Amino acid sequence: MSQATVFHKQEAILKASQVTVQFGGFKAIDNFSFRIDDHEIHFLIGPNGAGKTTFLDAVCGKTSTTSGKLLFENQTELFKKKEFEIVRLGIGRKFQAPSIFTNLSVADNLELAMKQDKRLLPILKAKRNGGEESSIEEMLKLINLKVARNQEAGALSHGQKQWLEIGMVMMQQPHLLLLDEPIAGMTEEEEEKTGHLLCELKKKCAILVVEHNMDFVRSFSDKVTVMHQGQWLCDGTMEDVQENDQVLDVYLGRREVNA
Amino acid sequence: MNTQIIQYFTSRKWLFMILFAILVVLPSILTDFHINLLGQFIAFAILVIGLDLLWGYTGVLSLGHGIFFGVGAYIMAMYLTMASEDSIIPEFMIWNGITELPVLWVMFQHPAAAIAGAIVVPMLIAGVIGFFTFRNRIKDVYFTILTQALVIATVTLIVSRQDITGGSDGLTGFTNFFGHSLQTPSTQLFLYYVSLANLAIVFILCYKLTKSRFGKALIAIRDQENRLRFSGYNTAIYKTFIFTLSAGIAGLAGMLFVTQLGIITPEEIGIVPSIEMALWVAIGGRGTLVGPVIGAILVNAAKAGFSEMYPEMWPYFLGAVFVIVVLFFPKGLMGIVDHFKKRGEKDVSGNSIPQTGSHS
Amino acid sequence: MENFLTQIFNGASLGSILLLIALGLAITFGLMRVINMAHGELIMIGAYTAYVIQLIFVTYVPDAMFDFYFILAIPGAFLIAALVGSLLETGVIRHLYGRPLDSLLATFGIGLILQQAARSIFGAPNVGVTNPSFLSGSLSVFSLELPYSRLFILGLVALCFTALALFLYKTAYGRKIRAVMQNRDMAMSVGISSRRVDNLTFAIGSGFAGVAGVALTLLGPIGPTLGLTYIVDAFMVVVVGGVGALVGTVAGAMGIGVFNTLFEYWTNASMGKVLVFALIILFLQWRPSGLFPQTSRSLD
Amino acid sequence: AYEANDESGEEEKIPVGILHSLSGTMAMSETSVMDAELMAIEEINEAGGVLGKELVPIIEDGASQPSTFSERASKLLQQDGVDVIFGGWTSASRKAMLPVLEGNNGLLFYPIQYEGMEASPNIFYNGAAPNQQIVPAVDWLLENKGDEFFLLGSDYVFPRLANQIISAQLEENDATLVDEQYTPMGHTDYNTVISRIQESKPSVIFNTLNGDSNVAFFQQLADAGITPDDVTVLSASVAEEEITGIGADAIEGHYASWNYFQSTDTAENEAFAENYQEAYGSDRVTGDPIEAGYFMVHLWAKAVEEAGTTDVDEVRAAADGIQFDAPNGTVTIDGDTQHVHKTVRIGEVQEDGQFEEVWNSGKPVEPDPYLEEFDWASDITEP
Amino acid sequence: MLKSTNLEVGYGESVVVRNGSLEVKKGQVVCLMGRNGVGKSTLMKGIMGVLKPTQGHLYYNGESIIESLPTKRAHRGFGYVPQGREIFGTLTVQENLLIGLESNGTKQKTVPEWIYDYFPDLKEMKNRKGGDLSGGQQQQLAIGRALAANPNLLLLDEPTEGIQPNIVADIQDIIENIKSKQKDLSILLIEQSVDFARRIADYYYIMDNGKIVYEGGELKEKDTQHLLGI
Ligand SMILES: Nc1ncnc2c1ncn2[C@@H]1O[C@H](COP(=O)(O)OP(=O)(O)OP(=O)(O)O)[C@@H](O)[C@H]1O
Ligand SMILES: Nc1ncnc2c1ncn2[C@@H]1O[C@H](COP(=O)(O)OP(=O)(O)OP(=O)(O)O)[C@@H](O)[C@H]1O
Ligand SMILES: NC(N)=O
Ligand SMILES: [Mg+2]
Ligand SMILES: [Mg+2]
Repeated sequence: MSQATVFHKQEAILKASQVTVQFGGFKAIDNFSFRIDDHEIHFLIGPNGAGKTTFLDAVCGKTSTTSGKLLFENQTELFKKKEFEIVRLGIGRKFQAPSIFTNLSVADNLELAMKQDKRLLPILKAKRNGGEESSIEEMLKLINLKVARNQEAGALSHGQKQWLEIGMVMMQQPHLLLLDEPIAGMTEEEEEKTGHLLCELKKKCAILVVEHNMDFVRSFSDKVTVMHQGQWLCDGTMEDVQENDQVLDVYLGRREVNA
Repeated sequence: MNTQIIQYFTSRKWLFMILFAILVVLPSILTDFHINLLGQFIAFAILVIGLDLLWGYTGVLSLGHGIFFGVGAYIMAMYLTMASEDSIIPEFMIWNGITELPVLWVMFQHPAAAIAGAIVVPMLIAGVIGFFTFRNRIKDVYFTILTQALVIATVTLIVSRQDITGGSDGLTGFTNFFGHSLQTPSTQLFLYYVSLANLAIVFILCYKLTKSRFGKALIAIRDQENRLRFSGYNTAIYKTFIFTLSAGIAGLAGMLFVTQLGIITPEEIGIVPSIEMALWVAIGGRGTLVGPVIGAILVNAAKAGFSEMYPEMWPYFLGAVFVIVVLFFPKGLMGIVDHFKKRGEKDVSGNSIPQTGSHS
Repeated sequence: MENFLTQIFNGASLGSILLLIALGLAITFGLMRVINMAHGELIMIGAYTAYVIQLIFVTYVPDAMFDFYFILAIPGAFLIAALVGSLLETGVIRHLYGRPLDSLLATFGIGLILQQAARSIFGAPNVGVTNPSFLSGSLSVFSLELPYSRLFILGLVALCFTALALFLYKTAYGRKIRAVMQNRDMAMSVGISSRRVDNLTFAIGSGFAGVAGVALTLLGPIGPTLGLTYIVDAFMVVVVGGVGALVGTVAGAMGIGVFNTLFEYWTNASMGKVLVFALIILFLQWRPSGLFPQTSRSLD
Repeated sequence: AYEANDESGEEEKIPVGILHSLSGTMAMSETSVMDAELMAIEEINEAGGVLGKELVPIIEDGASQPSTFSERASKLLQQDGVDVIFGGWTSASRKAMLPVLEGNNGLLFYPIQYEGMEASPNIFYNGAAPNQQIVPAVDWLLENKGDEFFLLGSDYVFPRLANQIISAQLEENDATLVDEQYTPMGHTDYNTVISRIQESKPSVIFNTLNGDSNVAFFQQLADAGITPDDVTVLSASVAEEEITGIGADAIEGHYASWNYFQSTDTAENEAFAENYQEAYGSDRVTGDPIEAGYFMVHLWAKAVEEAGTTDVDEVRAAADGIQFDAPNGTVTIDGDTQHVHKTVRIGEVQEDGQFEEVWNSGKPVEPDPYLEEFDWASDITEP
Repeated sequence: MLKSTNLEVGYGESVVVRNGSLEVKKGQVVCLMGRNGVGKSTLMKGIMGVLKPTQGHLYYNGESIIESLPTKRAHRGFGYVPQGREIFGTLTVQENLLIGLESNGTKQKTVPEWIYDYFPDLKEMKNRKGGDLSGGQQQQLAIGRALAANPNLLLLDEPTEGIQPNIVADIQDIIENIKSKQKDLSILLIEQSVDFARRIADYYYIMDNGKIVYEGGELKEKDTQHLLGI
């Protein structure tokens, strides 16, 4: 069970103020403000279509924000930055539907994702060295794909692809990790494993997770923010949040809590 | 045992070496005419290596490589024309009322400048176009069509500025090549081997490139460009680089082609030739490097052979070949090779160690 | 001013021809994602159909009725081209869904074969189709001369487009077509016969190419390589408009038509052509997926 | 296709090359010329061949690509050992074959009217040089139709050079050049050009458009309500075959300049046209390039008979003064330029699609490919 | 109602499922479980016909359907919610539902109100393109599409993936509701959540490594734990 961190002792790693994202006339995110601190597992929850994925998209540069501010590590404005620049700043993203390089081997997937100088010239000259080799091996073990190391990633099952993508994002050694429904399609055992992995990881970075599995949120969250219709609804620990009437109405349902 | 040998010799590297050896000895049994013809096909084979890097590995299909090939050829042809002309400007310019050699021509009067230009100018063009195009995320078929637009614009421009380009007649009639007559068999044999040497060098360099981490990045771009971007790669630069490189290779090929054929016209670099180049890659087998090389040589040889034997029927043959290859051998000729290789592998793993042992 | 109006009419008229040649491609390429390089040859087939129907009329029908050949040629060419398209789909295209670049290759080969077949059947020299007398001459509006043949093409394309748009977007069958083009396996899983839909859709796209062929007989002679002249233009139109967007195709055709005419008027025909293609390249920098992009939220 | 002779038959047969585009965009024009050439070969063979030997045509496809012409020409000369090639159409194809011909010392008999400024020892030019078509046509127009010229051509070498010549000639005659327009090959939308014609109101359009474009141009001109009464169009590349495509009503009353029309009234032509239609179909028409393709084979055969061998150098030497009674009248090879003396004709298109001759030069005109006889042309031919 | 014996299903040359024998009786809810990558989805694709089984038999109401296309199976009352949603992205929400409605081969003009009652979000978004929806909305749409034609056999591949908790609960209700109205509806469900499975399933199959390794009317803790990865 997690310790709720109520007070902001450290600097925020990401601070969003009054972010709005609009598609045509529709505001998928509406004046949303948010902060996440370092070494924190922060869950973003809310009904389908609340704007959670869109918010992650906005942070990592996939969708452009219509207005508002996104300040990373108190110094860098993310607005208008290119995806790869944002990644190089230290933000890693896992997508909702697994996204991997289907024609490369599992190990090669990790090799490309690994933290390294990713500009053209260094990559042209790069050779896999011993250190890199062992960190790939380590990761393979961690994500349980050791036997599949030389297999084409396209032939993995849905769940294995999820793991591979998590592995790839971890290889980037981000300061802020964005995970969109990481445990979808995983067995309970693997959920558990993922959770512990997150706890391990938060020693090194901040983690923002979108998830609908409340057991998981309950077990591993430091803090929870609830979004609804593009707006901030409430935040706090999971215990706080599930007391909130509105959250019960629009999201959790009464039964879930009673059960 | 037998199958192991098959496997070994059907690896990409070995296939190329076998092909190379054949190409080294072939001239001793071919007529002068066929040596020259084969030399031209080797120029095409060089071109498709670059095209395969771009299409087969990176997944970016250019149907505009005729232009880069053409720029290389035209630049070389400018030099060759000047080296062969007695007057200070080419004859066709005189009729077009040009009295002074255009700057474009002055630049490439020196052979070294022409050779460098034939490679660098296509790269510059590709670099600029690629930079903006890839940065603006023009991709897939949009990119492909853009390259076709480039072809049409360039070819129309070349034709309409016949005062400096020779128009639809193109550039031809050059006889002198570094003091030797271009028509003599010995010069042509020399050019054949020069082309072959270039083929080997380009192949080895590109082969190494595909085996490197950069090569994996190219495949990653093809598979899932966005994921690579979100892994911190500026994929636009990578694509620009490979596009530029393949344009340079095309320019080199064009240069070797024009010295051997002795003519370059807009017709050789237009829409249809540009599409045909992609066909050679596909027939050989995308993403295999050696496949396209074989494809370029075989398709052109078949085309020449068919059209000799059945001048009025050969389009049927050629068309049918394209359809059949795509339908029945979707991975091209290399797909057939791999098929045999797989069978070999199965036999091998059946009675010895399994393939997927891990290293640690 | 009057001059400007003339140019605008000329532009719209060129645009209408571009639209007609691209309309079939908007289906086979835009919706079905088949890079059909034989589209030009389907246009050619339509044109030769008009020629054959004309020959039949010359031989068997009284002179006074001659002009009716043209009325018959339009549905005739649609059917013949659709039939060829249907055979093509069954024999080749069907095996290439989801492999657009392979379809490019195979259809290029088919184009070669069809061209040579036309040469074998009709001979290499061009053949002429006599325009029906009711389409010669022009309509004077104020001081503008609007040739009947051009007005006819404008009308024809408006008709074709409207029919197609209604069919695709307002009927259940059109909905099924769009579903199949999105995801064949899933479409089958919701009870749609993907095979039949694919075949019919490709046939319809091919049929429109045939209609374009008939219209082209009003503009020039027809020969085995007729299609080569138009194939790239047709792709440009679809791409500039946005692959998969029918309205985009209209906008693309009209845009290219008007700009081409204006550029040509300001410079000359060759430079006009150079400029319009340069403009297309620049335009794509600004709108990388055409005027009406078919966006989707998925990662790619 | 025809096989090259095997060893044993070599004594009795003479291989000759036929090299035209049988595929691609030029096939539509070139195949008819090839038909005429094959007809001439057959006639010669029926009459006992050349030097008592049968001619065997080896047909190759230039595929509308200059490089293919070059490559196929090499093949014919080097592999098949022919001494002569009948072929080519576009200037680009001729220029592509030229270095090959010179390098291998082969002969080309070229059938099409062209822009001049060329005299290769390895080519015999059987079409009109500019002074045998364009220059007299301009003179005739100035005299009969007016002096405000609009020049329209396809964007390639022949029209551009032809128009330079015309411009110089107009200047010499104090006539006006109101506009000069080029359209890319295969262009079919002439609305803008027609707008320009309507604005500049010329009395004459000198048309050097090629192929398909002519059909589009004339039909659209007619649709725009511009009749021969408003402006006369004289074409340099519209023969009977093109008229079939255009439709006679759209071009009736306009003119063309050639050395031969299907309607040319000679006994030779009567036989030629009849044989041609018998061989290839009654719906086929003849025309200037077709006729040139036909007579040039005969010219070569006569030169070979004269030389007693097919050897290129000896045939070249024997060719000067060789005559043949061609359908267009007597043609004579000029040994210096390797062009032919031929009669110039101007015809008006009739409603049946045939030409009615309105003027001819009376006697064969001597070829002058560099326009040396014309002072006003010196700016074009020399820097 | 549905019975498969020894189905062998795979991708190209690689065989994934080797012994796909299971049965779904009329009116039964059967749950297919197992760890990631054991071949659950692959087997379901074989049953729907999206993948063509290379061996084995498949009977529906006693009739062999192994040769019939998915189209035919849909006409006979199969409703399928695939993993990964696979909604038609360029069609609007309403059009997606209409397609589903017609999947039994009939012609329908309007989406019945009850579907929108189940998923009110979809009503609000009925003119939005399916591809623009959020992940969970798409999943709801995929379920709505499959339910629309009143299928006799529902194939659900992890249907609750990505759906918000209260709607997950609703989906249980929906299934129960439909089952109470349509007694002979059979359901084959793939589910990772043991809780969810227990709540609605009558019978269980567990797969491992491409084979069915357990079947029974209840999930016995110690037999199944390691197979399910709990
Ligand atoms: N390109 C777009 N055009 C129109 N609407 C869009 C677009 N992208 C997203 N939306 C809408 O924005 C809203 C927010 O979507 P988003 O994917 O962020 O939701 P989410 O919170 O991640 O939901 P879920 O939990 O279901 O994944 C949804 O209603 C969706 O339909
Ligand atoms: N498209 C494919 N091509 C080749 N092999 C595949 C493909 N999809 C899946 N596989 C292989 O089939 C096996 C079974 O995959 P499947 O998707 O059926 O698993 P699953 O049991 O549904 O797993 P999950 O719970 O992760 O969805 C996987 O291990 C994978 O290796
Ligand atoms: N020589 C010509 N007419 O091109
Ligand atoms: Mg989401
Ligand atoms: Mg699955």
